[in-house]
Amino acid sequence: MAYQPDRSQYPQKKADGTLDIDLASGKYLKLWQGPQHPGITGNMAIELTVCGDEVVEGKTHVGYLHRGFEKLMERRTFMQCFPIVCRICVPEPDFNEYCYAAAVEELAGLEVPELAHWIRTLILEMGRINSYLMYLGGQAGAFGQGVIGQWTTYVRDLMLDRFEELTGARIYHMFIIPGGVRDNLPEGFAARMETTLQEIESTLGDVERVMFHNAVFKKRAVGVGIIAPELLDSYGITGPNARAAGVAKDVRKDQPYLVYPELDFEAVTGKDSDIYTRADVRRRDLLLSIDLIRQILVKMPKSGAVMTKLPNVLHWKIPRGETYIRGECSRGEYGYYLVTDGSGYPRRVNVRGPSYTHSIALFERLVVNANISDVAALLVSLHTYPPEIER
Amino acid sequence: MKEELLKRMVKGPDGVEFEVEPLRDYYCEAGPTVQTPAYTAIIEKLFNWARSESIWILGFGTGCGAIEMRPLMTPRFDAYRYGIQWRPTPRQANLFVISGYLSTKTLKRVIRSYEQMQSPKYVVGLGSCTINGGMYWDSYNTIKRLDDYLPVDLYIAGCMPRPEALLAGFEDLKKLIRAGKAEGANQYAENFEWYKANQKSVIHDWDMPDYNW
Amino acid sequence: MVMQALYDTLKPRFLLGEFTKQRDDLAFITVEAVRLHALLRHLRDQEGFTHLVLLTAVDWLEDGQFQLTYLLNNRAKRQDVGLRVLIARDNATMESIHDLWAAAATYQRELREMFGIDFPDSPRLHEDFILEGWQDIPPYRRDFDTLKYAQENYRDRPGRETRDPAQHMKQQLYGED
Amino acid sequence: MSIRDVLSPFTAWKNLFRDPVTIADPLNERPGAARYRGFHKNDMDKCIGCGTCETICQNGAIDMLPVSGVPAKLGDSGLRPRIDYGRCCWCALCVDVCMTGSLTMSNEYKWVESNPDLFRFTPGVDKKHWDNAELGYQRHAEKHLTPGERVEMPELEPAARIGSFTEIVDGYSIEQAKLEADRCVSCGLCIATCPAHMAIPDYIKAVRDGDYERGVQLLYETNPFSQVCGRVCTHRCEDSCAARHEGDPIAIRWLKRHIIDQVPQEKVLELIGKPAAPTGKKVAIIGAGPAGLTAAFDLARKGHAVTVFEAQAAAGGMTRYGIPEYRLPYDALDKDIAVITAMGVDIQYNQRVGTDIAMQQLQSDYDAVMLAIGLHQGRSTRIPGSDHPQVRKAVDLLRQITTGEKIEAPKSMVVIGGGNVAMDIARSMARLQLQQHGEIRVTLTALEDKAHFLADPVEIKESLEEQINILDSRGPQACVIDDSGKLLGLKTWKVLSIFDAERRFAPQYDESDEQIHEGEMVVEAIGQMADVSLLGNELTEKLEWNRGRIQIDSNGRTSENWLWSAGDCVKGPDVINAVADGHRVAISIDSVFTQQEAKS
Repeated sequence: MAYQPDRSQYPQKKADGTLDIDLASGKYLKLWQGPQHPGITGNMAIELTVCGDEVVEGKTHVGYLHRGFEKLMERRTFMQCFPIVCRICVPEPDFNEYCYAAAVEELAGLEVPELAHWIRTLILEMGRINSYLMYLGGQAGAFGQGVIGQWTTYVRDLMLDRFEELTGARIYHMFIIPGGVRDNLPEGFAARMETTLQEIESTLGDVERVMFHNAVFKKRAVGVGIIAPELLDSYGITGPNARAAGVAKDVRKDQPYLVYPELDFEAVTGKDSDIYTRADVRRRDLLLSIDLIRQILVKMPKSGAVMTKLPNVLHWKIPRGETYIRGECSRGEYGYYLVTDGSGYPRRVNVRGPSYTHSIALFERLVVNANISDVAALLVSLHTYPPEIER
Repeated sequence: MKEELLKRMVKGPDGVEFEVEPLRDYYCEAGPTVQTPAYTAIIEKLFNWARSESIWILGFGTGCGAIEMRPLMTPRFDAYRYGIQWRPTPRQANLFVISGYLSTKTLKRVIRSYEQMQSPKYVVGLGSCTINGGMYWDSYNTIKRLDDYLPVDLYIAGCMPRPEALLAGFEDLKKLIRAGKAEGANQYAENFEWYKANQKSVIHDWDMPDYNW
Repeated sequence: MVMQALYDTLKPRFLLGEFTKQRDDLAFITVEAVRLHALLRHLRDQEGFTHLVLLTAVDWLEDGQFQLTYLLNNRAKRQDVGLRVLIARDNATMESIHDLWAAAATYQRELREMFGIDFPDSPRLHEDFILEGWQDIPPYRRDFDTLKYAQENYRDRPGRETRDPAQHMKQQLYGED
Repeated sequence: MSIRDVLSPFTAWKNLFRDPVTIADPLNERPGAARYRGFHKNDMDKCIGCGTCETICQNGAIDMLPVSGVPAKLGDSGLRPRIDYGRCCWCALCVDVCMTGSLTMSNEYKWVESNPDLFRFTPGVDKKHWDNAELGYQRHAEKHLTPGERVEMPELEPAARIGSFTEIVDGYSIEQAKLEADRCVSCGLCIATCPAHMAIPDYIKAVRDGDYERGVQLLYETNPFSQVCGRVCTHRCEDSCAARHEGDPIAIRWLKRHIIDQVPQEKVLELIGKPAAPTGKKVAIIGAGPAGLTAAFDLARKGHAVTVFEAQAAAGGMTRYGIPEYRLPYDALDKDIAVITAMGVDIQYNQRVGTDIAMQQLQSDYDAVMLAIGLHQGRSTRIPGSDHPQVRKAVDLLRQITTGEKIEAPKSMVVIGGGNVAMDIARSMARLQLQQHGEIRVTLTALEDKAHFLADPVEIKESLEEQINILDSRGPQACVIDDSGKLLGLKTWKVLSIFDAERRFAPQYDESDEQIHEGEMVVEAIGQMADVSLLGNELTEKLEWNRGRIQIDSNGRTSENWLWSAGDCVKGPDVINAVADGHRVAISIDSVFTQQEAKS
């Protein structure tokens, strides 16, 4: 076949609709990215079939980080599950803690003190900032801009210091416990947080100038990896990926939880739905989180109970029931489906991570006809955390 | 065995057909060998010093703990000043940091990567999971003891260990190397059969050569 | 209330089973397997439940049944509905819904691998998904014992032993009795 | 895209002029935060080895192991947690759940080893450089994971109860009992303290599960006196309860009573089952108190023919004739005894051994004899005037009340003694006073100060509620009698100390602080002794004695191989001890029978 500039004709399809890819023909090449470090946080492999420098088929391979959480939780008591859930998502573990705790509280009929709701919201927004900072570094890195990652990792570490003084740990905070949170804010926390927020804002200014107002970045990211709005429902797309397509899908607004009804904000949206827009939506969402944290620290009650009295957790039984708790994490809708059967152990826990749909079905669709050099950037732009896919 | 690893006929771009047998064609058949000190003590000492001051870590974060390596690569902790840096390929790396739990699926890739590293090479186990299974002690999909499958020079406690603890670990590793006690690669060569048997007992679909050099 | 109204309208048409209100914005409805596809299509196209939140299974080993849960979200009305479908555990098979939501194919792949539920015609259903070279029964089934599997396949580090406080005290303080 | 997009990235160069953010010495400059969950510490003195940390650890990281220098003792298993840092995830649930607050965390986080086995360590025993770290994770001031407060027992108000002998304590409802049982952490520290070593955590679990039939079975495995012990047990188990350290101990006694309250008598009999086939062996037991009847119950279930000789008209011993009805109603006691007689135990009432039937007779008619005669003789203070007829012994008065004899309550009275019997007689007499005279005037004088009272604190609290005038640290000196021979009251001196340096009883008084307590009657409640006259001279001389009590071996056997003894008469007053003793003797007698069978 003569050279065809219109690559979208490749690969051709067989009569039964499957792709006509004959590796022995010499036209196609199998290329693996990953599992180590395909440009995202966590291990995942992409099996690409390329024709020239263009991808004709991509398959996502997951399971490198599978530990079987949903199984392990079935043999742990409700309190014993609390320390392990955060491990499902390393860069933003707190949503696991919140969703799990809220699901348990709902089925057990527990009321959580007001102050705990505020602290939970605070922690979730802090986690969101961390997650976005990590993302920005990764997104820039995928286009060869290493310096952004150097900056954002530094300010993320400042936020980790705040996490450490508040929760007692840097990464796995294990702070949002069924029944409330483990403690109140330490003395002088708000002031130190403000300093950290200012540092992050200042870095974000740099990021905007160096990354977003950057000819190279725009050349690579604008118009690439467009998610058509009509795909949103079919592919279960949520979060910034959906908001960048102009749909203000944000659980914090749509089905508000915790203290979001008392905070003043609008969902951040974009309209072009390409890599650039998604990055920009996340940058602006990060600024929104900074604003939310400031609002929280002003509006929250300064003292009070942080945790409700639990029954003896060693033999805590929860009546039969099922529920679903969702929250808006930095990647989209994070949710826990919890089924109880009246025993002291969960009957079933299912964790819905947004990457589950974004990085498999959606990515496999978007990657077709992409340039090899854009694959990593595309995957990063969907904001993928593999452990939440395979758990 | 994966299709692409089977012996088959392939037609080249020039139309000529030829036989490919990937396991024989692409891999070395010889096993690992024990490297004995080749020079006088003083020169070996110098070598060990040089080795200890150029720790090149393979950029393969196998589990959660990898997230605490990122701060080390950035200005705040700046591990580069300690002679530590991260490399994208096993061929350029001499330290494999197993950053936490290993699912059997990852273990397979880890073994391949480890065997592709050049001697002398070191392994550091990071956190509870590498020592005795950690919080995944009852999981069907993660190994419990890293030293059953790879020779481990050093363990760092934590879940996960902080960047500062990692640095402390690397500093300890340097001492081991300088003392000539970081002999993991030789241990692996000496007990190759034992390691292989352990590896194969948990990797049920072994579809690669025994030694991936 | 709104959910109840929806249930009442749909009940005769789709012969719906039990209705469980969990919250004002979340209810679960039991559906027969054969009516699920039509009901999903109706909910998606007519009722605004356009977002498939998740699809997963619960193993009711004692009853010999799998419960499939299809959770749908109506963003405009801020409502969620979970459809429960009970299918026989032996040779579990369920109609695929990848034609309604493309993302469903991934869920079905996972359910095939982790529970052993078949979804005929679902794309790439039989490719390895999370596990690799798995030889035992699907691990999310209740009759799969993960601790036993771990002990049989992996070795713990030796040197662990423990005593029961009551037994130890008996031995130390009044053992002869 | 514009020229701005080309130039803007160059603003990054401003960082050339910025101070570096690098931490100069990350290995030493970065201590963990004040709340940091670092490596564990354990306060050896506070730790009681209850193993709750091991129970909650979802990683199976904690082992409970003996530690040299920490022996097992009541309330402390002597085990200490060893943590495997090959498992730990530093979630601090062990710290949160720790029953004593001994387990804490430091803010230290650096630990590197070549040998992975070294990561198993016992905090507090294996010395670590972070043992004295001041910072580190602390449990929130309020304890959240196990409830600390006891479910209050509903009981009659003082005004409602003082007029009669109606039982004061109502017993838990099912909901209350479940809540109380829920607090138990099932550590089992209590088992060793209970003389009968009852399966306490298991029967508390039965309450949690609502499985009362299982509960009854567990109770009867170790104790046929559940109605009695569920009400009046000295519950020393509760002193060993792990929950005691940071809250109230579990109400073990009330939960026992709750179980037995929930199961109808017929069901109890059904659960216990029928006794074994007759063995042809005959056992005589002297005294139908808890010790005797426990042994009788055990032996009867094994198929031996048991006859119990009781001097009184009803069974129960001190539990009937010593404990007032408002603490232990007779019908509750009767239920326990009915179960025992249902096993085929024959109780011969009004048969006083030594008077109605001779000891030698028993020896010759039975294969084994057990002496469980209790302590029914009150001790006297032997102070001047204590031989006055209005100076009475508490045990005698209590026995009279039980048998229904008419007692003329004095308008005012003084009780000597600070133990439970003193409280019992004071409160019983107060009720009679109220019934007969319409007002209460009872003074109770004890040698001990308030902090060291021998009586149960609840008894003291309730006595005070019932208007008993309790005076502590008063030593009785004389009963004051006027010239007409009428008893006026009791003279006491203030007690300075009770024991001398060698812990021998040698009270010291402040003679200047003398008081006279008005009373038409003085009741001595300072202890009881056994009436061993039934043994007869010959046997008394043959037997070995120990400080006025019959010498027994650890199985309850006396120096005469056909005679066993148990209960208060050899061990001092305590129901649960008597029950434990009864079991011991039953096992001993049964094993002797088995050996005899084997020989023949």
